[in-house]
This record gives sequence, structure tokens and C-alpha cells, in this order.
Amino acid sequence: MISSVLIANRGEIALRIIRANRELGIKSIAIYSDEDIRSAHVRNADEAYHIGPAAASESYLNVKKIIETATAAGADAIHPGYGFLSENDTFADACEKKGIVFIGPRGKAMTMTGDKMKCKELMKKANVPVIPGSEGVIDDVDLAERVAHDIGYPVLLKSAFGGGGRGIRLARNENQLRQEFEMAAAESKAAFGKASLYVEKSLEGIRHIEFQIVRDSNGNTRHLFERECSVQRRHQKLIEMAPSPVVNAEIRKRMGEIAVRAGEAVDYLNAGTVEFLRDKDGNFYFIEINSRLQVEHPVTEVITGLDLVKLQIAIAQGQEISFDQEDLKLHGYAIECRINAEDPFNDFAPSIGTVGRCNLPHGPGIRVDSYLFSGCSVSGYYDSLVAKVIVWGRDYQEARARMKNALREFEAEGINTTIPLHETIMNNADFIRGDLSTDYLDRLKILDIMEKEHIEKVKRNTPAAVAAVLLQSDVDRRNPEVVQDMRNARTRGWKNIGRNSFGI
Amino acid sequence: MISSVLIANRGEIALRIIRANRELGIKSIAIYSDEDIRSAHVRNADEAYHIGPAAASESYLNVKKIIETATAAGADAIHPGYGFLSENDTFADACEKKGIVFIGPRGKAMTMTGDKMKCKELMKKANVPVIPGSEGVIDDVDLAERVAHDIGYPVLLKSAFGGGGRGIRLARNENQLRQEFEMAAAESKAAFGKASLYVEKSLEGIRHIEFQIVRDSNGNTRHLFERECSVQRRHQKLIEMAPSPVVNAEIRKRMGEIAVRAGEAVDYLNAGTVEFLRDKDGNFYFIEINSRLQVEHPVTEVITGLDLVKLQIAIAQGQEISFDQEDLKLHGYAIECRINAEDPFNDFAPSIGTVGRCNLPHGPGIRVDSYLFSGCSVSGYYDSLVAKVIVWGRDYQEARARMKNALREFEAEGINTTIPLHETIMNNADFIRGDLSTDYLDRLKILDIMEKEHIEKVKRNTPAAVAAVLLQSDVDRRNPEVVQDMRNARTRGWKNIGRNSFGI
Amino acid sequence: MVGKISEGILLEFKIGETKQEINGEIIHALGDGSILLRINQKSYEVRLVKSSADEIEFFFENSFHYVKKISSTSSGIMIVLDGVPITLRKHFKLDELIRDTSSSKVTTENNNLTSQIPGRVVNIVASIGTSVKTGDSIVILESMKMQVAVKSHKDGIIRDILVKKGATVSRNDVISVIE
Amino acid sequence: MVGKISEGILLEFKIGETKQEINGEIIHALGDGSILLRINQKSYEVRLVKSSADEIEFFFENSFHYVKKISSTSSGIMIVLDGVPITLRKHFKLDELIRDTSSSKVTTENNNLTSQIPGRVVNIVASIGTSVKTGDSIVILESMKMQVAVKSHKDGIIRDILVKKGATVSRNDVISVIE
Repeated sequence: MISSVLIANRGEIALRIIRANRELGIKSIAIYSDEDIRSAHVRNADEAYHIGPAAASESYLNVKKIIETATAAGADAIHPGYGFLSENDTFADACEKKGIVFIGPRGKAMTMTGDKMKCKELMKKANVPVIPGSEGVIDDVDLAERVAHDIGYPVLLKSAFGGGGRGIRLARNENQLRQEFEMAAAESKAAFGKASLYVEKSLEGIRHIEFQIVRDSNGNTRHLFERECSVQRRHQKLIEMAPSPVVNAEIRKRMGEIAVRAGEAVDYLNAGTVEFLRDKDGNFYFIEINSRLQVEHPVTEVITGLDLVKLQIAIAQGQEISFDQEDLKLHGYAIECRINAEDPFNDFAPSIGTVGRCNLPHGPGIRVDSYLFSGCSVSGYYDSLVAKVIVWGRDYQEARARMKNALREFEAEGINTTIPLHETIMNNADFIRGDLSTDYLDRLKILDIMEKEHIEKVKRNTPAAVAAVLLQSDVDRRNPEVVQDMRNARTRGWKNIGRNSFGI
Repeated sequence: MISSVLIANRGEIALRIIRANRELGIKSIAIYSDEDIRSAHVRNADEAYHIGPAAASESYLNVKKIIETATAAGADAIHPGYGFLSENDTFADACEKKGIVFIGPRGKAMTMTGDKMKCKELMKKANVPVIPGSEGVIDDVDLAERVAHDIGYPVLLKSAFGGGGRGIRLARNENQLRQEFEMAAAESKAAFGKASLYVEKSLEGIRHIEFQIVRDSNGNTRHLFERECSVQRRHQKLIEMAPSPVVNAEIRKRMGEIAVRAGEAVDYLNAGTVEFLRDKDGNFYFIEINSRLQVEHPVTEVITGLDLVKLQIAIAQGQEISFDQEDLKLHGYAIECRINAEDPFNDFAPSIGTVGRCNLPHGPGIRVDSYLFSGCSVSGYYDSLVAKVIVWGRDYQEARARMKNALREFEAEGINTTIPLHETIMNNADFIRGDLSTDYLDRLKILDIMEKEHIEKVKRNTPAAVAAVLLQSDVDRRNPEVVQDMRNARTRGWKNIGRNSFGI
Repeated sequence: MVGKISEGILLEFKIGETKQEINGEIIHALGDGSILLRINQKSYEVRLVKSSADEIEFFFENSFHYVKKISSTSSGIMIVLDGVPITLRKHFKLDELIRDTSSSKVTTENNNLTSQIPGRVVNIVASIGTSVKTGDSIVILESMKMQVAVKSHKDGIIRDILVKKGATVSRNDVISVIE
Repeated sequence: MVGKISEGILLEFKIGETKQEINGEIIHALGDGSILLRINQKSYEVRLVKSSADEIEFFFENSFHYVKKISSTSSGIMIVLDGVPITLRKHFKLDELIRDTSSSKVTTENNNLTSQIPGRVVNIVASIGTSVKTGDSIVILESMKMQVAVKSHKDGIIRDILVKKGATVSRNDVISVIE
């Protein structure tokens, strides 16, 4: 039995795992870089160990140091979260060698799913439909160009070791391909240490639909229905939902069985995701298996009632899955918005800093997984995801209405976030109808709509803003000494906005 | 159609109603007393109107002013929340007269349910089992004594106009009866404006089990299953859950039907609660109908998936209930803990003040309805309920584990709360088994266990506390000027704890 | 009464019926930014993260702690550690004599009945000149819709009642003098 | 440049392509603690709830607002009103002449290419002496696991590149000089 788990991660997912551990009475052992010494996951863990400088390569990606720490702290198991070392087969194997349970698939399955090309070949054999593309890894741009030419533009450049949408670039012609190849290679190298890319046919008007699977060490495999993650920006998922508006019971059953088959083909263990693209005609194509817990796992939790992290731990300690496929019932509708610390009005530039007032949303059907708190810092060293807002509703429209509530209540002073974008999407007619595709943002010029809505909002609010300035200048006029004090305390007083002679 | 709702309430329930209004695109009009000008419900409403001084009698109970405000603001409807005017038939009638929809039962039904004695007689006729007690209202202590003598001690003294556990006193003998009569009369008068009491047989070893009902203007009546609210302190509910651990499908069906009959007997409209006591032998006795939304309504929402406030609004605007009794399915298990600003280590003395750091719980299955935020004030003028923590789990034990998580994460600096009591209860063997009764707290000496656990906790934490004092004295020694600055800013520095010569 | 320089801090804490003395001192700083403490003969490793006038964040045995200081007087300090209030009475080794003679405990055993809560006086139950026993109600306060009795802390005779019906009292206000 | 005493404040704000001038003044206090304002000929009732150095809470037409001041210079103020950032360029009626000649906009049209984000320089794409067009990538930064190109803000010739590969830049740091 696992009685302590080292969490080889940070941010909201580390907190998520801590909450599951607590429910099970398991000790949570956190690790932290210099940058994270005051972070939420450190505060909430039972124990926390420093593992290195801010740069991920020297801390959260430092296999040797993390395993040493786990051993020293007496951790029975390691949960890798997502990102960082979560899909690193060497790490999984190293844990096993030290007698530490790795909460995730075995290294061997991970090697297979991590090698997108080999995995694709295996899927073909297992009668899982796959997407046309290069047969192997491509290291130079000329070869990439030849493959692209053969399968026809547009094509996608993907990191062979990537996942989660990182390191993916679209090329519509040779020029673009040559230009993007370098960027994609650099990103892949920065994120995963290796620059190897592969080329894949880019289908247009597609929807991203994935199936959550779980498999125990006795080979019991279940699928936990699908998630639709079509709302993306530059191949990064923005919004996920379950169920998909275009998947009915028949498709769910058929594709769920294919997902189970995919898991069996790689002798998968624990929780994983089988990702498909669905074209306009309703055909599904396998793209990859994500051999980890996904960012978007909460939407599946909300509609199935299962706790995926607790299920992961149960499977990791050898327990059998306790439910049959038929026991699972869809319960309502779930939507998740990823709240990133990026400025949507400035080309999504990263936004870092210390958070002031912080009020996260609450109320019926609302769940927030976040590491934010008043006084926390959002660092430029790591991912920009600062919160996930997950809502449940009896149906899609109730879930959507609740998401609007939650986005409105979300307050995190001091950083820019993608909330304005999500608000625009929630009000967009195509989104309301569930008419989604991976090019949804471009197709409907959502960013332009967002900017327009923002300008309207500012205009509507301008009289109140002017009133605030007038009121404060009046306060300052009547209490000049208070303002003076405040300025001495190195706070820039409102006084600066000027004086006037309004008699009241 | 209702397009704007004035919320004649404050605190968490006002916020709850605002959230429902927003989902429906309805404008929320808040009202506030002097004390509440910066409160959460004022901040979150679309409009907010000042209605008087802090004292409830001059603000939230001021019928004339509230109706004037609703008229001036153009409110289509009024939601009364719970407490205050929620069960005031005069208020409901006055709204109707002004053409404002009262979101709740009609005044006539309220008059009936408010007159506990008449209502009881009506229930007898409708074949709803009732509890033995006085036949009418009792105004003097001698008559009360005679009735008590006839039905046999112990007896309960209850306010004829009360509800929600307010104004209820237990008397085990004549002496106690005479002593408590005065207090109960005073409390009834303070809370409801009238001192009239009635006497009822006090059954021992009982469980409080209530059924949520809804009824539309076409007479469609549904019950939304039961809630068990047996964990009480001095007849105030502390913890509510749904379903009840002792109600099976057969009992649920039978008692649900009785609850529906009770609602029909008083020609009820909108959401209400039919309260029963269940004795050791499994007999149920009607006690009263609460003709309002209950504090504990969220547990029903969580297990049915319904939004009771939205349902209330639909019924109030004449819509038919859209589901049949058979459509409703129990989904998992819900528990609610009422977090009161009271000091459980000091006889539950009210705790008022400004809240500093405020971090409300989050995570899987957790919902918090609360008016707390960092910088808010908890006032002595109103109810001590500051938050409701509601959890969902697949079963009772998962819900309980999540409640422990939530209580642990709950942080509201500056006020004392009943969280330590809830933590003790969550770990108590009888609670874990679901072995509950309204005398649970006394029967198991829960307060003594709480104090003992607290002492253990303090002992365990003392080395860390000593370390904090040592560390800070060392910081002060090395940075005397910083401390000086802080003291000038009128903050009492740590420096006071003394100086020492530790060389580091 | 600023303490003399000494080798460490002697802390005393009392909860319920338990009273305990704890001796704590800083041993030395370790190379990596952490500090070695000795508390009651046992060594502990701590690491200071952040400190301000009334807050401190630190690791104690690899566990993160947040402490808020509530009050500090010459004889004691009240802190909230991770939500748990802890009161420590502090004195220095060289101050022990002073402490023994200046115990504040004796003086709190006085005749003043104080209110433990803020509230509005809704009823005065007892009268001046009558005798009361410990636990008898003296006045009834209302706060947060609750009726709360302020009860006598001792047996004695009521010499004075300092509040009027309808008045508002703060926490620790003297309600009555009982001898 | 402290403004002269005048009868009101003239505020100018620009969002997207829209530019608007707003005239605001306080008319008088009403009896009940609220204040009457006139903004662009329209009267509004406001009520101040709380104010501090950088925060203000008030009712505006019976709706509660929370404003946080982000920055304030002699020519403009940036606030966040209920989460919406709004920048107002403020001047007094009597200062209009001064405003017209001291527009800061002209001076921002300079040769310095600045970074809009903080990050680490992972690649320098352009070279000194070469000519670039608006939108051409000059350097690649990495922040929050993203690769972000700093692109030329004008057509011209690169006179200088002020950052080195591996260096960390802050927001608004000058990356390159382009003439």
C-alpha cells in the first residue's frame, strides 16, 4: 500500500494531487525550485523539499535529484502530474529500479507512446484508424518538404516527443514550412530536449475529440467517455468539454472500444488519453496516446463522478478497477476553461508578477483548480496556466451560463489573463450551438470580436471611471495630509491626477 | 417574464440568488443597511439600494421601505431568501398588492404554515402523522406547565412564528420549563416580533429528516428527496446531508408522498420543506413546513442536479415543473457544514470583526457558498452563518473525506469559526457510521472531544511555534531598523518578544 | 521590562490543564540557508522564507508553516500557526526571578465580571446587593441573533452593574462588580 | 506639471481607433452622503464608500464599483475598474495649450525596439547593419515555455542589438535600435 507520494510537479496539478492524497490519508511530499518556495503546493504539502534553481531543467526536470529526494524522504510512490517528467520513460524506469512506484504507465509503454511514429504503426496493426503522414522522424527541412509535398499541403510539423499541443506548427506551403521548421525544432528542443519532428496531413474543419482510458495491472480496461477539446489557439487547448456535442451513444460506444483497443495494443497501465481528430464527415483518426493525466481530466471527473487521481493511485498499488464499462453513466455536462497568465490584447504575451486581491469563483456547479492566492507569484519560468475553471450543468447551456458566472467572478489582481477571450467565446453564437473546430478562433475571427467587445465594455464603463477620478481628486483635496502620508510610504497617491476647485 | 429581482436579504444567500439571476439573465437588485455597504452581495449585484440603519428591524425587516425600493427600482419580483421577511405573510401579500411577484408561497399558505398549531391540525386531517403537543398557542408559563405535565416531560418550547431552529428550548422538568420559558419568549420576540410559544413532546434519540418539495401554480407537486439534519447544537442545524443514511428507497417513496400530500393540503406554491422527526423505531412525525428556501438547500441541489433558486424563479413566473417524479434520480452523496462565526472553545460566543487573509476551499466535489472575502466585515447585527461548505462524493465516505479536505483548507483570518467542531465530528466514529440523532453532540460529548483534540493539536504544533518565535527574534536582532519602521506604521512589531544574543 | 541578553528563550504554555516549559535556542546557521534550533534538547532544522511585522513563513522539519502574530505583551505572545492559535508566555533565563514575582495571573482573579463577547444588552437579570453563585446569569446580551447570558465568574454579592438595557458592550467590557 | 485650479477635469481616452473627450465635474453634495456629478452634460449620482492610496470603492448610479489605480503620470492615469483596465489622459481646461504641445505620442515614435514581455533571449535572428521590414523577427524570447518573437516596429536598418543570447530581459527593455 502506498502511504506517501512525492509529487514531481508544481502549480495547480500538484495541489490537485495533494487533495487526492489527503482524501486517501496518504502523505504528500512536495518538491520546489528556488522560484516556488512560497507556492501553494509547498504550503499545502505535508513535507516539501528544495530541489534546485528556478530553471525547470535544473529542478523539475532533474531526474537524479528528484529520485534522491524521494528516496531520502521515504516516498513510496511518485506522481509526475502532467508536463515535466510525466512522459519521460527514463524517469519511470529509474523510479521502478529504486523500488518507487511510478504512478503512471510503465516505461516500456511510455517509450512506445512517446515515439509517435512507431506508435502510429502499431495502431494501424491494431485496426485503429490513423492520420496520413511521414513514416518516421524527420531531422532536416528538405526531407520534411518532400513528405509534405507527397501528402499535400497543408501539413503540421510536430515534435516527435511533444504532446499537449506544444511544438506544433502549421505550414500551408513550402515557404511557410521552411520558416516554421526552425521555430518548431527550437521549441521542441527547449521543451523536450530533442528537436526531432514529424510531418502530418493537416485536415481542415476538424474537431479534437479524445477518450480517457484507464487500465489496471490485470488488464482490465475501461474508457471514461470522450472530451472535446476543439477550441484551441495555436494548437494549444483553451476549452475542453464533455460530452462532445457531436458524439452520440453509438459513436461513443464504437470509438470508446477503439480507444480501449489502442490502450491494450501498447499494454498501457493507469490513466491515459487516446486522442482523435474527427473530420467534417464524422471520420475519426487516431493521433496519439497521452501517457499521463491530462490538464483537462476534471471534465471527465465531473460527468462520471470518478476521481481520476484517486483511481490512478489505486491502480498504481495494484488494485483492480472496481467498475464495469456498463456501470458508467454520463451525468450532465462539463466545460473547462484554461485560465492562462497571458495578455489576450497583446498577442498573448506572458504576464508575470505578484497577485494582489484574489477572489476565485464559487457557487453551484463551479470547481476551480488553481494555485493562485493573494500574495502568490506567477513566474515566467513555467507554464502560463494559472487556473482551470470547471463547471457542471444539467446540459450544455446551463454549463455555459455557469461558466459565464465563474469568469465574471474571477479576480486576480496584478496579472493579465485569458478570461476576456473565454468570455467572448461563451457568448459566441457558434460556440453556443456547439459548432466547433480546431480553427474555430481564426474561422470566426474571435480575437477581433474580443477586441471589439472590450472596447464596448471600456466605453460603457468610462463614465464610472471618470467618476472615480473625480471622487478621488475631491478626497485628496479635502485630506491633503493623508495623501502626503501615503506618498511617504512609497505608494503613488491619487494626488498626482491633479487638483481642482469643485465646491461641495 | 421576470427580468429583475430585488433580493430582500444579505450574506451568502443574497449572493446565491445573484448567481441564479445571472444564469437566467435577470438583473439583481440588492438592498443594504449601513453595516453592509461594502458587503459581497452589494458588490455583486447589478444595482444596490440603501434601506436603513444596521439593525435588521430598521432595514432588512422594514417592509414598507423594501417595497418602496422595489417599486422605485422597477423590480419585477422579490426573493426573500431565508430568515428576515421570508416567512412573513404580510410581506408576501404586500408584494402581490403592488404587482411585484413574491418568489415563494402565497401569503395564505404562509399564514397557515406559520401558524404551527393550525397547520398541525390540518396535517392530522390530511393523514400526515404529527407529534403530540399543545393544541394552541400558549402565552403564559402556567398554561405551558399544565400542557407539559399532560404530555409528559421532556418537552420543547417553540416559537409559534419561528423556524430554522431559532427560539427552541428544551425543558426536562417544571423548574427548567419556567426558567426557559422567559428566554424562549424573548428570543422569539427578538427574532420574529412575537412571543407566542407552543409546547411539544420531546422525543429522544430522534433524527431530523426533512423532504424538499416544489409545487407549481398548476398544482404539480414533486418531492426532491430527503435531507438529514440531525447534527444540531441547541436545536440549530450544524450539518446537513442527503440522502439520509437511514432512508431507503421504500421509505423515501412513502415519506416523499406524505410530504407531497402535506404541500397539497396547504395549497403550497414554490419551494418548501416538510420537516419530520424520526424516532428510534423508524416512525416519522410531521413537525412543520418551512415555507421558504432553506439554508441547507444546496445538498439537495448537489444530489439531484437541480438548481432550486432557478426553479423557484421559473415557478414564480408561472412555468410548469418540467420533470416528473420518476425523472429524479439520486446522484451520490452530499454533506453541508454550516460555518458560523462563533468561538467553539468559548461557549460559541459570537465572533465579529474584519477578515484578513481569506482562502476558501476548492477542489473536486467542493462547493462553498459564502459572503467572505479578504477585507470583508463580519457584523454582530446579523446571523453568525458566514459560509456553507457543501461537498459531493460518490458515497458518504468520499463526501466525508472531501469535507475534511475543505475544512482544512478554509482560512478566514480575524474571526473564530465552528470549523474545529466540524473537524471533530468528521472524525467521530458514530458520525462515520452515520449513527446520528438530534442529541448527538451531547450524547457523545463531542465538545469535550473537540477540546481534547485541540489541546493535542496545540501540543503537536508547539515546537514549530517556538521555532517561529526564535526565528523572528533573530530577524529583529539583525534588522532593528526594519522593525522600527514597522512600529512607526502603527503595527506592533515582533520585536516586543525580546532580544537575545544567538550567534548565527 | 525589556529582557536582558541571555542564551535562549524559556517559553511556557498552558492549554486546558496542561502547563509546559520549553527551552529554545538558535544553534547555528547551516550552509544552505537553513538554521539549526534546539528546542527542549531536540535539534530541528528550520528555514526562514519570509517575515514581516506580524507574519512569518518558514519551514520546520521540511514542512511549510505560516504564522500570524495576534498580540504580544511583555509577558506573552499569541500567535496563530497554520490556523491554530497558540499562546506562549515568554521569559528569559536571567529574568526568572522577575517573572516569579510579577505573575499576572494573581491579578486577573478579580471582582470584575467582563463580557467575553460584543453585543447589545437586552435584559438585566440580577440586581445590585443580591448574592449570586458562579454561573448565575447577570445580564443577557444579544449578538448575531443569539441570546447569550453573561454569567457570574464567582460566588459573591453584586456591588455594581455597569451596563444599561439597550446599551452596546464591547468584548472585555466590565459588566458587573461582584465581591 | 501640476495643473492649475479649474472648474473641472477634461479627460481624454483612446481605445482602439476611438478617441473621446469627456468633461467631468462635481456639482454638489446631496444630503444623504451622495454626490452629484456632471459628466458630458449628464448628471450622475455617486456615493463614496472607501478610498485609500490606490483603491477606491463607490456607488455610481446605484451600482457598486471597485477601482484600483495602476499608474498615474502627469499626463494620464491607468485604472482597473471592476477588472476592466481603462486609461485616461487627463488635462485641465486651462492646460489645453500645454497638452497640445507636450503630447507624449510623438516621442514614442522612436528608433528603439522594446520588448513587450519579460523573458530569456533564446535566439538572435537579425544582424546589425541589415535592413528589416515592419514585423520581421529580430530576436526570439522564451517565457512561460513559449517562444515569442520580438518583431521590428518599423522599416529600417538595424543599428544595434542590445541583448545577448541567454540574457534575461525585462518588459520595456530596449532590444534593438532600428533607424
